[in-house]
Amino acid sequence: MFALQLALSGLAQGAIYALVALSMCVVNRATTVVNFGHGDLVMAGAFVVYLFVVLAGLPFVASAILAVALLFILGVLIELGLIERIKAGPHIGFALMCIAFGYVLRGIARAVWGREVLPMPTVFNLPPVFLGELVITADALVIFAAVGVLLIAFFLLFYRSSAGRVMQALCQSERGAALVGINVRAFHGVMWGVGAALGAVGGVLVAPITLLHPGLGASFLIKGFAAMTLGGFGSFGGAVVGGLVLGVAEQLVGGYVSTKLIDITAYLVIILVLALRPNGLFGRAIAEKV
Amino acid sequence: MRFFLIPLAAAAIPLVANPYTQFMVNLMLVYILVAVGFNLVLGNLGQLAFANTALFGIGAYTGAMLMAHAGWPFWLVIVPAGVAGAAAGFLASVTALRGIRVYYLAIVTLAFGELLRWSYIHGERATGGTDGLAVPRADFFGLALDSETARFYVFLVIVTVLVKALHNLLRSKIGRAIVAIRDNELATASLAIPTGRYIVLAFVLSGFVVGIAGSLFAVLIGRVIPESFGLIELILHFAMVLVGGLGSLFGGVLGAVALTALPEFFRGFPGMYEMFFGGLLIVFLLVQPRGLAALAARWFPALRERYYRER
Amino acid sequence: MKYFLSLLACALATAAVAEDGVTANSIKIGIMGPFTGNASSYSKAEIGLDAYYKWVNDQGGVNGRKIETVLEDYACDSAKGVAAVKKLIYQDKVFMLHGNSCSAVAMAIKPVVVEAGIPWVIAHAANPAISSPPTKNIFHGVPVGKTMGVAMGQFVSSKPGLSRVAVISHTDDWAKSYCGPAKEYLASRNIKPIVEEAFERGQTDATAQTLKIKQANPDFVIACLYEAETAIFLKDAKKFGLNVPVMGTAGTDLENTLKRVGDLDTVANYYVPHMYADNLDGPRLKKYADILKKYYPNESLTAFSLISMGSAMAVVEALKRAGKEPTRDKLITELDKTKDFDTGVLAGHITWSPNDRDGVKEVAVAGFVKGKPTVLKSWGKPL
Amino acid sequence: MLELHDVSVSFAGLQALRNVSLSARGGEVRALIGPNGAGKTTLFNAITGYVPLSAGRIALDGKAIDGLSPHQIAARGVRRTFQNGGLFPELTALENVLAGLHSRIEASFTGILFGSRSARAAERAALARARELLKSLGVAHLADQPVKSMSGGQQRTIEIVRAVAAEPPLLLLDEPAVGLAPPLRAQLVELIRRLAGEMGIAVLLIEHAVDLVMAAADAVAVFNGGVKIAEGPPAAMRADPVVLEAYLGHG
Repeated sequence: MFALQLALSGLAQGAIYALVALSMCVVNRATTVVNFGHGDLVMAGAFVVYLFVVLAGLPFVASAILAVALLFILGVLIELGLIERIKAGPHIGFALMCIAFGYVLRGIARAVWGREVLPMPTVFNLPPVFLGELVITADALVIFAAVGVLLIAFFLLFYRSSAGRVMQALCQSERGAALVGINVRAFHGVMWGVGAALGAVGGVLVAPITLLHPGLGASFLIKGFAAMTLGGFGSFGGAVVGGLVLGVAEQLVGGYVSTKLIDITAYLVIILVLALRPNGLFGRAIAEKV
Repeated sequence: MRFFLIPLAAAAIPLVANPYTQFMVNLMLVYILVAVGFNLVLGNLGQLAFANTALFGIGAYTGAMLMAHAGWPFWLVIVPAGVAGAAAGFLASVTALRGIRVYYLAIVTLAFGELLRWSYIHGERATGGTDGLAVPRADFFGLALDSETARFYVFLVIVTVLVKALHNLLRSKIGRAIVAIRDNELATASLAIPTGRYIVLAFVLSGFVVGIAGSLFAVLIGRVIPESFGLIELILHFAMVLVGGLGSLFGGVLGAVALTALPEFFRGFPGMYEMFFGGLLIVFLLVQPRGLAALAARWFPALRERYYRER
Repeated sequence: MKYFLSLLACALATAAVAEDGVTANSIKIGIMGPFTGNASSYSKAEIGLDAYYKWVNDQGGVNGRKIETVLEDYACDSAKGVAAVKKLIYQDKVFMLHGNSCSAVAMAIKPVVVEAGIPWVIAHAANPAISSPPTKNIFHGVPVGKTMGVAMGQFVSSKPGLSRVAVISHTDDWAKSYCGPAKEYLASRNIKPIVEEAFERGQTDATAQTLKIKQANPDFVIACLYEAETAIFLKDAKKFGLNVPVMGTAGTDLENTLKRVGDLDTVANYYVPHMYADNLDGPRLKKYADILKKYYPNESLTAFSLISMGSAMAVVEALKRAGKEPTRDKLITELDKTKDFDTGVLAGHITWSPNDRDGVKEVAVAGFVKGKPTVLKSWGKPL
Repeated sequence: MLELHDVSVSFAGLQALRNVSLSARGGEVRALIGPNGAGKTTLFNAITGYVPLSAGRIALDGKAIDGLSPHQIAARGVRRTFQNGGLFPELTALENVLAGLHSRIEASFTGILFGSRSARAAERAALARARELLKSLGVAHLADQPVKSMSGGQQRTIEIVRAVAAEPPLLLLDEPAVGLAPPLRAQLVELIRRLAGEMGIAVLLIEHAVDLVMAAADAVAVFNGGVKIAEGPPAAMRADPVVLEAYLGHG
């Protein structure tokens, strides 16, 4: 019972990690860039939703949609205005650029809110649900539902629609795609937008249950990395499973070993995976496909 | 010998500085080591390693713990601090050698640094936990380092020696091998250069220099606390190297001096620090990716980075 | 240029009065706080402090002199902290220091201030080691963590039949300054925590912690957590049927916690140490909240906001007593004459002497009684 | 001096080279020709240790070198150029050539760090040698230019200078004439002949241009589909029906 309850709570956490990891994966697969500023996009999503809910007084769902749309635009702008312009330089440049814009976002959040710690009013004030002896909060249910719907929509779009097939082709070979007349720049912009928007959903979902502060993104970046690494870098399905596994692992480590270790589970996962299975849990399956 | 003119000129600083400006100058000296050490891996070797704050922290904690717990004098802990940093650098290089993918090194070293910080927080008995560890009054071969001026001269000598050694190194077969690996690792091996060995060497040397910087930092601040070695510090290190000039020793010095001093001017504006550093990085990446050093070399060709020496 | 100007200003100042930082019509006080960075929410204490000094000036100042505050930010970073305090002492040449929120940084700063010999009243940082053993020039103006922890421990142990205590805590400096002394106090009464769980800042789920605490079956839980995490823990406790009283810290506000948790039922059993003489929005504190509002209209009021005003009053009193020609030595002597000083803000009175610089030794505890936040003397006994 | 016995290389089940035997001798230029994908560059990569063999043996002066890593093989006196350019773009021509002299510079680590007299002397000697090489091959004026700012032909030349700097007994040139204007091609032929003739280097040359092969090579090995299909003097190869078939069949 203890283990099951831990696993259940872990899955709810993991769902958010999965979303963040997936959103980082989208950017990575499409543009080969690993976005070290992604945590700050998650933070930005949370802050924007706060703005709309608390300051503009909009309902949560409407605010969430607006926030995600804004972050999509921000993602496109970052790609076209910053990343695309340093294409010619070394790869280190991309990483530094991502860190830089993330830092600017953090600075903006800090300049606007400064010393204030921002509590969001509770959004889903519903009683917890009991499944036998297991308990699950309404917050967790909402997260499950939102992430589930998004994941299904994403995978359908990417693997089943014709637009998705074009995207897949582009991920395989940019040069080929350019020859066939596809606008690679626009594609990169859109994928950055999608990545930022998905990341923002993560921020939107945690906003009601955590305290908002400008440094919020850092831990999501690490969890996203850990989930991605676990799932084999660049694999969408792997990122999702990796996120869920990480969420459950954190709770189990906390429950059975020490709660002090919860915060570093992600780091341990990264180091262990790279030491033992550098291609992630599903590395082999992916290698065979190529 | 022209090299030594700069530290010689700097030796006059205490005549015009008050203890505050002197402290800032001492901090600059520490960051010069941080930046030139980091630059060796990031700029010269071209490896995206995020371990620099970890190396810095290991050096600081090693120095502080040896002084506080084992009662060693300052002059005796400098080398162990460097060795501890070098050992951490070695660990990072092992990952770099395995680095099948460009970003793995970055992620692993990031995780490594945060794990270390966690261990500083939880290894209370040795590290003092979040409260940090007080560094006993340092003395350098009997000379008490209790004034900023005394610290300045000791730091100046250490920094001069290390930077000069790196300067020699970069203008030798070793420096060329390291840069060659960055430019084309496969071709480097075709010239009978053992690339793996030089990758390890660059990481180890970088760790050594940054580890020593850590021990100087510990003595300068008088206390080591885990918060000093987090991600914000890492971004400062990145900014120093990039703004100064990736792969340029002189650039590292320039970046360290500029970015230790600049933030002093906009203290107290919330968010300004982050926006300034983020904005600075963006501007340099877009407009001047080779940093201040390249700008300076345009005006003074003598400052261009060379990987050989005439004399 | 700036440097030479300050030299010039200094030369002029020295011409007028002997002591640094005092001119014919001003006294310079350096206020260092973490105004930026991840811990900037602590700096609300220094903002409140600055507001109070501004208000003092509008009431006519001290002995005909206006208080000139110099705010220095150190972002809760040790290097910046040392730089800031050196700048205040040697470049701005302030008369005294009043400030500091981060304990670890305060410990780094301490040797610098001791060496300079300049009076320093600690505005907010709670580590008792800053002010004790006493040094010539350092005064603690808020209850130290130990006082707070002892109050927490006393309250917890005043619950009849108490034997099993569980602890859930962040692993940072701030949390330790509360939980550490509370545990020490309980240990002195032979009560050892049956289980200690870590719950880090930013985590959004406390399932593992709550379940483990519940399995240990405690009578009381001590929670050294920030507001958001406190709310998460209280919600999880209710969810998993952990129905025991919870002792929190002064960093959480009862009303805010109620707002975050959403229903009274979940917080009905939550208690916090209370440093103030009244509820934050109570009538006795209204005057001070209004002072803050007047000089910082956009600043929201939190549990940190008014905490340093008490020591500011003590400083103003001592400065008045130090007379027309204040020197640092005179000020230190006068500060040491502060006895049982009722600030009207803090629950405890301030008493300093050369042998004891831990100025505030009493803290109350507050909890919900019949749905209203109420200050309590001990378990079940309102003040 | 270089002997390949039945060398095979395969990538993920695909055979790139099958049972190739080949040799190279000092003072001789041997050209490898064949259509794209015939396995010529793979053969170079196999000799220099960049790809593992799936079967066969490679020996240099009678000692096996297969299984060694690229830098170890290079240390035994094998140098190569790369089809897509193997220079260090950020470095100058002089620094590139100095990198080629790496193993010739006898200086200890501490000597280098502290700038000892002997370390400086070793570096100085290498510098003089690099300058002399650049001069003797007619590119002294490029010495201080960063390689990335040079034309394709200049880069090819610098890469050859760098490859021969340490006087290797065996040199592998991978399409050195790509992108060269006709007068430069003539110079290149002359250079290759000098390397073999004057310095006694064994040269393996991958080249598509028939005229260049005819002018430079002493012998020609023809590859197709990972197999060596013919070998002999240039003139004979030109007339060989098997060779013509391989080329025309693809042409």
